[in-house]
Amino acid sequence: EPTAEVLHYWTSGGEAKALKALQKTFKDRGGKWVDAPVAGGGGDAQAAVLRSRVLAGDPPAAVQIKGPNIKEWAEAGALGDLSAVAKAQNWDGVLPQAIKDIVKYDGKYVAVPVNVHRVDWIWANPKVLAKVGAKVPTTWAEFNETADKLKAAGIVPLAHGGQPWQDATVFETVVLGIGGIDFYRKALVELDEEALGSDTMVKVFDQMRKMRGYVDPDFPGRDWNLATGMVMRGEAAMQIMGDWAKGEFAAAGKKPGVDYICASTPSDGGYLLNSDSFAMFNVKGDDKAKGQALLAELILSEDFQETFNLYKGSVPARTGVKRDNFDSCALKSMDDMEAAAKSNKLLGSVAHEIAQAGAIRGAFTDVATAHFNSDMSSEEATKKLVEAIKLAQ
Amino acid sequence: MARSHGGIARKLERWIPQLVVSPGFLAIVVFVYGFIFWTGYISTTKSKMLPNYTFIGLRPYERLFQMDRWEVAFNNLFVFGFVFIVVAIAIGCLLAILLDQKIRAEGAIRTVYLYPMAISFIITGTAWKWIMNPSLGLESVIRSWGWESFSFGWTVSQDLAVYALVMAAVWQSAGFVMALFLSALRSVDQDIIKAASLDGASPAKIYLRIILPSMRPVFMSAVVILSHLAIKSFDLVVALTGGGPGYSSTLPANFMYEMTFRRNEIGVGAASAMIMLATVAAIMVPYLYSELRGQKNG
Amino acid sequence: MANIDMITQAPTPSRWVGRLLIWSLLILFAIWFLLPAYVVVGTSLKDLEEIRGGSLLALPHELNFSAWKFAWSEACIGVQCTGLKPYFWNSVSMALPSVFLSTLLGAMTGYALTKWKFKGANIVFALILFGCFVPFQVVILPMAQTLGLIGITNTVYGLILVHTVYGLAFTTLFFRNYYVTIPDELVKAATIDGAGFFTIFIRIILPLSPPIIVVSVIWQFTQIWNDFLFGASFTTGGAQPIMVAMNNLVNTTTGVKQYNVDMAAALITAAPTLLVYIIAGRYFVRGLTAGSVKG
Amino acid sequence: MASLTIKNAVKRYGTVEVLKDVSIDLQDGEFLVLLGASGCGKSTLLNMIAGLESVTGGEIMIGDRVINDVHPKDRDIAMVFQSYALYPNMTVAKNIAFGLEMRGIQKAERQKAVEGVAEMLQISHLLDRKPAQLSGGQRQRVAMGRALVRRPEVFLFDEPLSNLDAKLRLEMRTEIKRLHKELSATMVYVTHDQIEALTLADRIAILKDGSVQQLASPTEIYNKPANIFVAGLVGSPPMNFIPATLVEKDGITHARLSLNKDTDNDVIDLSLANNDADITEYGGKEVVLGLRPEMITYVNGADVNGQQTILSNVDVVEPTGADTLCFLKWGKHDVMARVSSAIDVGSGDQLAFSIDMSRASLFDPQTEERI
Amino acid sequence: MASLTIKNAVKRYGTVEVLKDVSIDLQDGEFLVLLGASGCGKSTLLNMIAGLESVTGGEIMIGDRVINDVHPKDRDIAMVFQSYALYPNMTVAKNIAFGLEMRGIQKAERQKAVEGVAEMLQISHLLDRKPAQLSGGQRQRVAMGRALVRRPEVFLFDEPLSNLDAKLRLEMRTEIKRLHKELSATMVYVTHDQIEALTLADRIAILKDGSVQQLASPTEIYNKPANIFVAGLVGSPPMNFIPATLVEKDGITHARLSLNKDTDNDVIDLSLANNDADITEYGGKEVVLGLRPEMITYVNGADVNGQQTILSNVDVVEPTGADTLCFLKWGKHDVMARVSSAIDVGSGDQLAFSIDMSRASLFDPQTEERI
Ligand SMILES: Nc1ncnc2c1ncn2[C@@H]1O[C@H](COP(=O)(O)OP(=O)(O)OP(=O)(O)O)[C@@H](O)[C@H]1O
Ligand SMILES: Nc1ncnc2c1ncn2[C@@H]1O[C@H](COP(=O)(O)OP(=O)(O)OP(=O)(O)O)[C@@H](O)[C@H]1O
Ligand SMILES: [Mg+2]
Ligand SMILES: [Mg+2]
Repeated sequence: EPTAEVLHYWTSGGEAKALKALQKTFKDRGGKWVDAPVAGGGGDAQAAVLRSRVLAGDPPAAVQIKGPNIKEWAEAGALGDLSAVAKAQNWDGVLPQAIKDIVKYDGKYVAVPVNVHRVDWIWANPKVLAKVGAKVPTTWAEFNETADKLKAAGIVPLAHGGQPWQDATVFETVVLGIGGIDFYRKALVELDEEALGSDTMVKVFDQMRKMRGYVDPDFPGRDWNLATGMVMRGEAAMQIMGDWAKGEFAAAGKKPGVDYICASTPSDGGYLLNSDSFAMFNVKGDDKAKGQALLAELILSEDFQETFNLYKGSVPARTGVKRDNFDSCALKSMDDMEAAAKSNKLLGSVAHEIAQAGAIRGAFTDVATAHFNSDMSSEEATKKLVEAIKLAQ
Repeated sequence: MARSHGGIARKLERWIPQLVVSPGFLAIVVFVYGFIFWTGYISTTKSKMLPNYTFIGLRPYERLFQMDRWEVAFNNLFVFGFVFIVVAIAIGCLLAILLDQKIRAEGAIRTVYLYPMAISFIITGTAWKWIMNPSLGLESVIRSWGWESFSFGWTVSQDLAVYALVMAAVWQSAGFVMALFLSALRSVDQDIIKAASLDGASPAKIYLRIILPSMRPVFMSAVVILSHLAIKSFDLVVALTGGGPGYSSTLPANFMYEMTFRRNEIGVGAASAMIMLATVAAIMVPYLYSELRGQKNG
Repeated sequence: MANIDMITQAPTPSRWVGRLLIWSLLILFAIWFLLPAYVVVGTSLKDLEEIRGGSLLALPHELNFSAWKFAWSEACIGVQCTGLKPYFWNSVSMALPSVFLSTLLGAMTGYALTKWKFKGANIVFALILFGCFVPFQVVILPMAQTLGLIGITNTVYGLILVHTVYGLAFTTLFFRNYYVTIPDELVKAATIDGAGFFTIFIRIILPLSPPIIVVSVIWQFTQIWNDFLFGASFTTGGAQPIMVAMNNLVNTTTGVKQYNVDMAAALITAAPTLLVYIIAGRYFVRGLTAGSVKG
Repeated sequence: MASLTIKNAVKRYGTVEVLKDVSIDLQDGEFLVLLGASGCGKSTLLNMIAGLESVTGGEIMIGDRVINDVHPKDRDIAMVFQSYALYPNMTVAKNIAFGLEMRGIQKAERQKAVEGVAEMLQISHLLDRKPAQLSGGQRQRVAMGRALVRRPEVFLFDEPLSNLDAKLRLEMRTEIKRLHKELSATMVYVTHDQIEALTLADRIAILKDGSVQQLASPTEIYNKPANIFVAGLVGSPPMNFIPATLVEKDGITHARLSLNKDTDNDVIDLSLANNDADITEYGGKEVVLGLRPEMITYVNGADVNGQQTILSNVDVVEPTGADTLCFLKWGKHDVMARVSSAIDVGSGDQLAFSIDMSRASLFDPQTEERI
Repeated sequence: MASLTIKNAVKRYGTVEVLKDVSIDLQDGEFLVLLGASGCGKSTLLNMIAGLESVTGGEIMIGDRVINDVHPKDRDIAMVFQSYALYPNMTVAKNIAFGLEMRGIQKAERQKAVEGVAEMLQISHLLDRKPAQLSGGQRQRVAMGRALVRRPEVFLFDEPLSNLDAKLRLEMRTEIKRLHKELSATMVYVTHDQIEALTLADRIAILKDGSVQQLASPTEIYNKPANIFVAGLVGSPPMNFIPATLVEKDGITHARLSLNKDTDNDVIDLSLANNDADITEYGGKEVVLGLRPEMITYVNGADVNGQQTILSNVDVVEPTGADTLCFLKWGKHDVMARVSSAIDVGSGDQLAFSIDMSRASLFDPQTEERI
């Protein structure tokens, strides 16, 4: 029988529920699902487990990894080939190019994408904005204006959790907004040294310094969901966070458009995506190979894509999924993604390890968080960014 | 009575102690020193995501020392280690002395002081994070009681975050130090105290000038155990500050973990591990040497 | 007891001030030590609504044990919605053999090192002792490779091996320091009486060891029960120890947090070690004196 | 100026009465030894004098000042402990100076005082060492130095020599004696070594179960023990106790020892002519005859000073260097005698041992008191 | 059957030679005492005999079997330790039976043996107790019982009495002596208490720094010590050592003591007529005169046996019960004398003390050997 051991870090709450749906389908199709959840350790625990399993010569069949890490594992020869399934299911036809770039190595499919999260969202409390007569800002200048007004009114303009990845999330949306699509691609994707050290980057850091002023003093270490709570309760006006924040609003029974507004961060039609995927490792045994194929097929099936992304708050990684049950935010995300894909404005998030693998993402995060949490000058931060990225290459 | 004492059995008997020690010793040799050696070798290779045995010399060390994050982590180890050990011993000692004053409910109080040792920081970390969070925890509570200027924002301050770690670490281990000292206090020669009070020393002076200075071995035991905790502090950072704000409160163990497993820099991670181990050895080897020496002589 | 009390003669006012000071310090520290426990317990008894709304330090409105029940038997951990219950037994079946093995091995090693001093015994001991200071993060990768080589990766035996080995440094330290205080004459007398290495160990030395066995067992049990890193790295799925399951339950990257369930789960997970400390804590303190404090 | 008076002192721990109505009166400069078995309350009494234990009842006075409630440090008392109780973390010099420092004496003065005492005790070369680096005797001297340096009015010693070996003990004993002479301070000295007690004391107080059995000079304690307990405690090898009956013979009272278990015929009569015990009430009654081993001796052939003799079977002989102990059989009685080792006595010999009845003690078998 | 022979035994720890060429030959049933200062190697030698320490050089034989490499349990030896080394977790009965059990003796037989031994040592009522519940003397007995029960050929005792108080020590000493008589086993007994050595031993071996100084009977050791070390070690109070010059006077060799630091005129001459030292080579030379305190004494008025006398100033008097120690001044020499306490001597008296020169020892001042 098809068997698959699945190593993942979706261990609790909505994520686990979503995965459970997959497991159920898998089982119904006669598969044997061996669950291997590992959360904690700051999300790194799973990475440790994966390495020790690979070193022990006993890798799990499917592993939740994403972005360039997939390529690195493939380069190390650890991943199997899903081309057969892909061909049968016409993946080439239903996946956007940006996603295909992630899950393909050397022309072969080595992983299956599960979903797409948009990272560059602003979550705003309309009632609070209304207090100062403002709307959700559409340019960074407007953002600053609104924020100043809010601040003057004694409201925290930006709810933020001071963890490195959250700092980096805000940072990349600012890079996207201030620098523009091309700059983002040059600097953060291609790691062009000139772009990284340019005046534009200095401006980005200037904006970050401003943002720092819009954040309440107690932000360091705060979990993102607590920041979301602040927006929900009206203590803060906005939060910049990926679309998983929606789950928090939903859990509290809030309605989109009424109790909260989702809007993309100011940019020129850009779209920062974060996509989860399962990479298929080289495993011995027929049953395991069959398990992998079945799993891949199910994951990209329209049904599962719908169920899963409804639970998870994200949008499907493929086209052709029924839109009826998705909420307005999700629909906007889908539309924006399609538009961005067409105009080549679809970009991978760095903070979420899509555009860059661990080392560079780490260096990038280090500088972003170091700057945000100190009074480092923008010039110095720019210099540090160049150095750190060089060092990590 | 004389029994034949045949060669092999007799010889074997002579080697029994060594034989008994050997499984444990071999395990340690392989699983500690073998692994240290392995790590040492890896730290001179171009290992990235997986171990790779291509030798590249000391390049990973160079990169390591160019990283701001490492500098911060390494310095933190000393600041954290030093302050933690000093404060934990001071508080443990104070508690022991307080408990030594014929306290009625000693057993219960002792348990209260000791229980944090039983609990992993993965568990209490969240609680401390909340308590130390200015808007959720103690600061807001005390301000709501009217003390508006009260401030306890250690975890959110670049400079104080390390001390937040210290505080939580002390919380966890002060009770243990207390237990060590308490039992030592209980074995102090009564006559010395009598002699000192005849000499006219007040109770405070007796403790400060006579009893505590004479408990050197306990201080040493406490230092050893606490430094072991300091070096292994990992969960603490993850749970309490996540290394932040920024990376101002990361410790080498966290750095090593992050490099090895998150950033696909196994070579650099191994290099940082080697530096950590060398630091430990620099402190522990002289201590062990003098300890075991001393025992031989007396 | 370093008891200075007896010297002061009559109960004077200054003595009362002293007592007052002592007690207030003691209570202050007790509050400090209990604060996290209060937060954890308090939160586990609240419902989510209350947590989102109120102060974390406020008392729960009512005692609500539903989070406990949920964490114990209903919560989903990964795709299995069984709560912590099954993992609890995993931990037990891992911890008991490891504690037993590392204690026994430590006792034997400590005994051989002190009572049958051979050439280099001190060096062997010093080398073993250094094992106390190796951060576990360092050994994960080589350990994984080694376990793979032996073929016990992803099994409870692997974990038992790992915990036994890394516990050994401590147990050896405990037992050695304790056995140093047992007079060598006992072993000499027994040797003349005709007892050999193992007979002396079993008949003479072990019966004298309960204080230090208690220390070793408590220490090892706590360490092993509370271990997350090895448990997470070397086991997966249904075989995971409770600490890992608790983490899986509590940690979420992009999901909604249920703090009351998290705290209840944490408490359930910590219950055995807490219980051990509360029940045997006194022996722990006593044995510790015997074992690790010299002079 | 520093007489020490203990008046009806009582000490109770809970309901246990550890000291019962102890009264002792010491002249200035007197050397009192407290002698008694382990647990009889010696240390307790000393601690009460020092102020380290509270006084349950009675009074303790130095000079004519009642000091029951005075803090130890204000009593002008120094104490030397059995374990020496040196401060292990301080050098010898600091150990000695600590008491002065606590009393606020200037450094220069302290140093001078320490040097003076060190010289007197011949430990000047040790001043920089820690106690752990000293031998037993040296530690003892430092402990003494710590007491001396303050020049207190009363010195207390709690078994200060019991941790030393025999040779050193002898030396230190002489030294304490010399110091006492030099300082002429009042001293109270606890021991359970009777040789120490006999050699050092001006007076000895014998304690048993918390009450004083006899308080007298060493000679008197040795020669005229107040009761069987005291007689048995003091003297080594111990006094022989032999049941006897007082009989009149030729107008002289004799102590009659019956030698045979079964008959009363086989007897020895020892004349009490020269003995000064007041035996008027005991005619014909049973008594206990106390003879110290040295009162039973053998000097080649001749009687010594016309003493009485008993023909005795020598059972076991124990040479102890200068003297030889002989275990004699007087019928059913085992008796120990002491003979100079210059004289040859062998096991199995039958010799006439002479008895010095003039120094014999008599005790009432019921009350065990001296007659 | 159980003679014990130690032939040129050497023990080295690393480069330190702890025992140097020790040879001792013991008859079956002999009682040997090893006497010496702390650290001289007594325990080491005992441990080598027991097989608890390896032998670096030489041979150890029981009967005519070389046992250097025989396992302790096969040597048929029992040992009693200073700390008793009772197994704290076993009852007294189990403690005693353990050795038998290890040798595979049946339970019933074991029990009988234990009961027999317990009766002999009068500890039958203690058989069910644990060692912690026993007094010092009782523990000592149990330790002895453990050794006795196996009826070994050789008994080893390592300072078995040093933890007991004086009284108990005396008792236990007698008991060991009695046991030795009863069992007539070979015994080696380590002590640094010379009274113990003198009273118990058939022969005494005096050790210093790992080599035997003298091996002889107690009387010989006491009366004819082989060198100054032995003379000083044995005897309490210790022997007086006085530098003297041998001079011829009236055809008889005299030991001349000079009394004054500054002049050689002020002298005392003591005749060596009755002394059996071989002084032919020492005419006119310097020697050390060794006089034990009991050889210098005072007996009311008359000379004893026509001994010589010296008019002496009594400096300090120390009554020790039966005897009184007198510290005399002979010019620049301090000398200790012993007088019966029946005689009244006071500090400051000037009396003619008689000297028993026939028993005096003479030593070569260079080699410190007996002349
Ligand atoms: N704190 C206490 N509580 C109850 N009983 C006590 C206490 N201290 C001493 N005792 C008892 O008082 C008695 C006298 O003790 P003390 O120490 O004075 O004896 P000692 O004569 O000094 O004996 P030793 O020669 O052994 O030192 C003992 O029976 C002892 O058990
Ligand atoms: N294992 C060892 N290594 C090195 N030296 C040792 C060892 N054991 C004993 N010694 C040395 O050997 C010498 C003799 O020791 P031993 O124990 O035989 O003395 P002892 O005569 O029994 O003394 P005591 O009367 O104190 O018991 C001592 O100087 C001691 O320091
Ligand atoms: Mg006492
Ligand atoms: Mg010895």
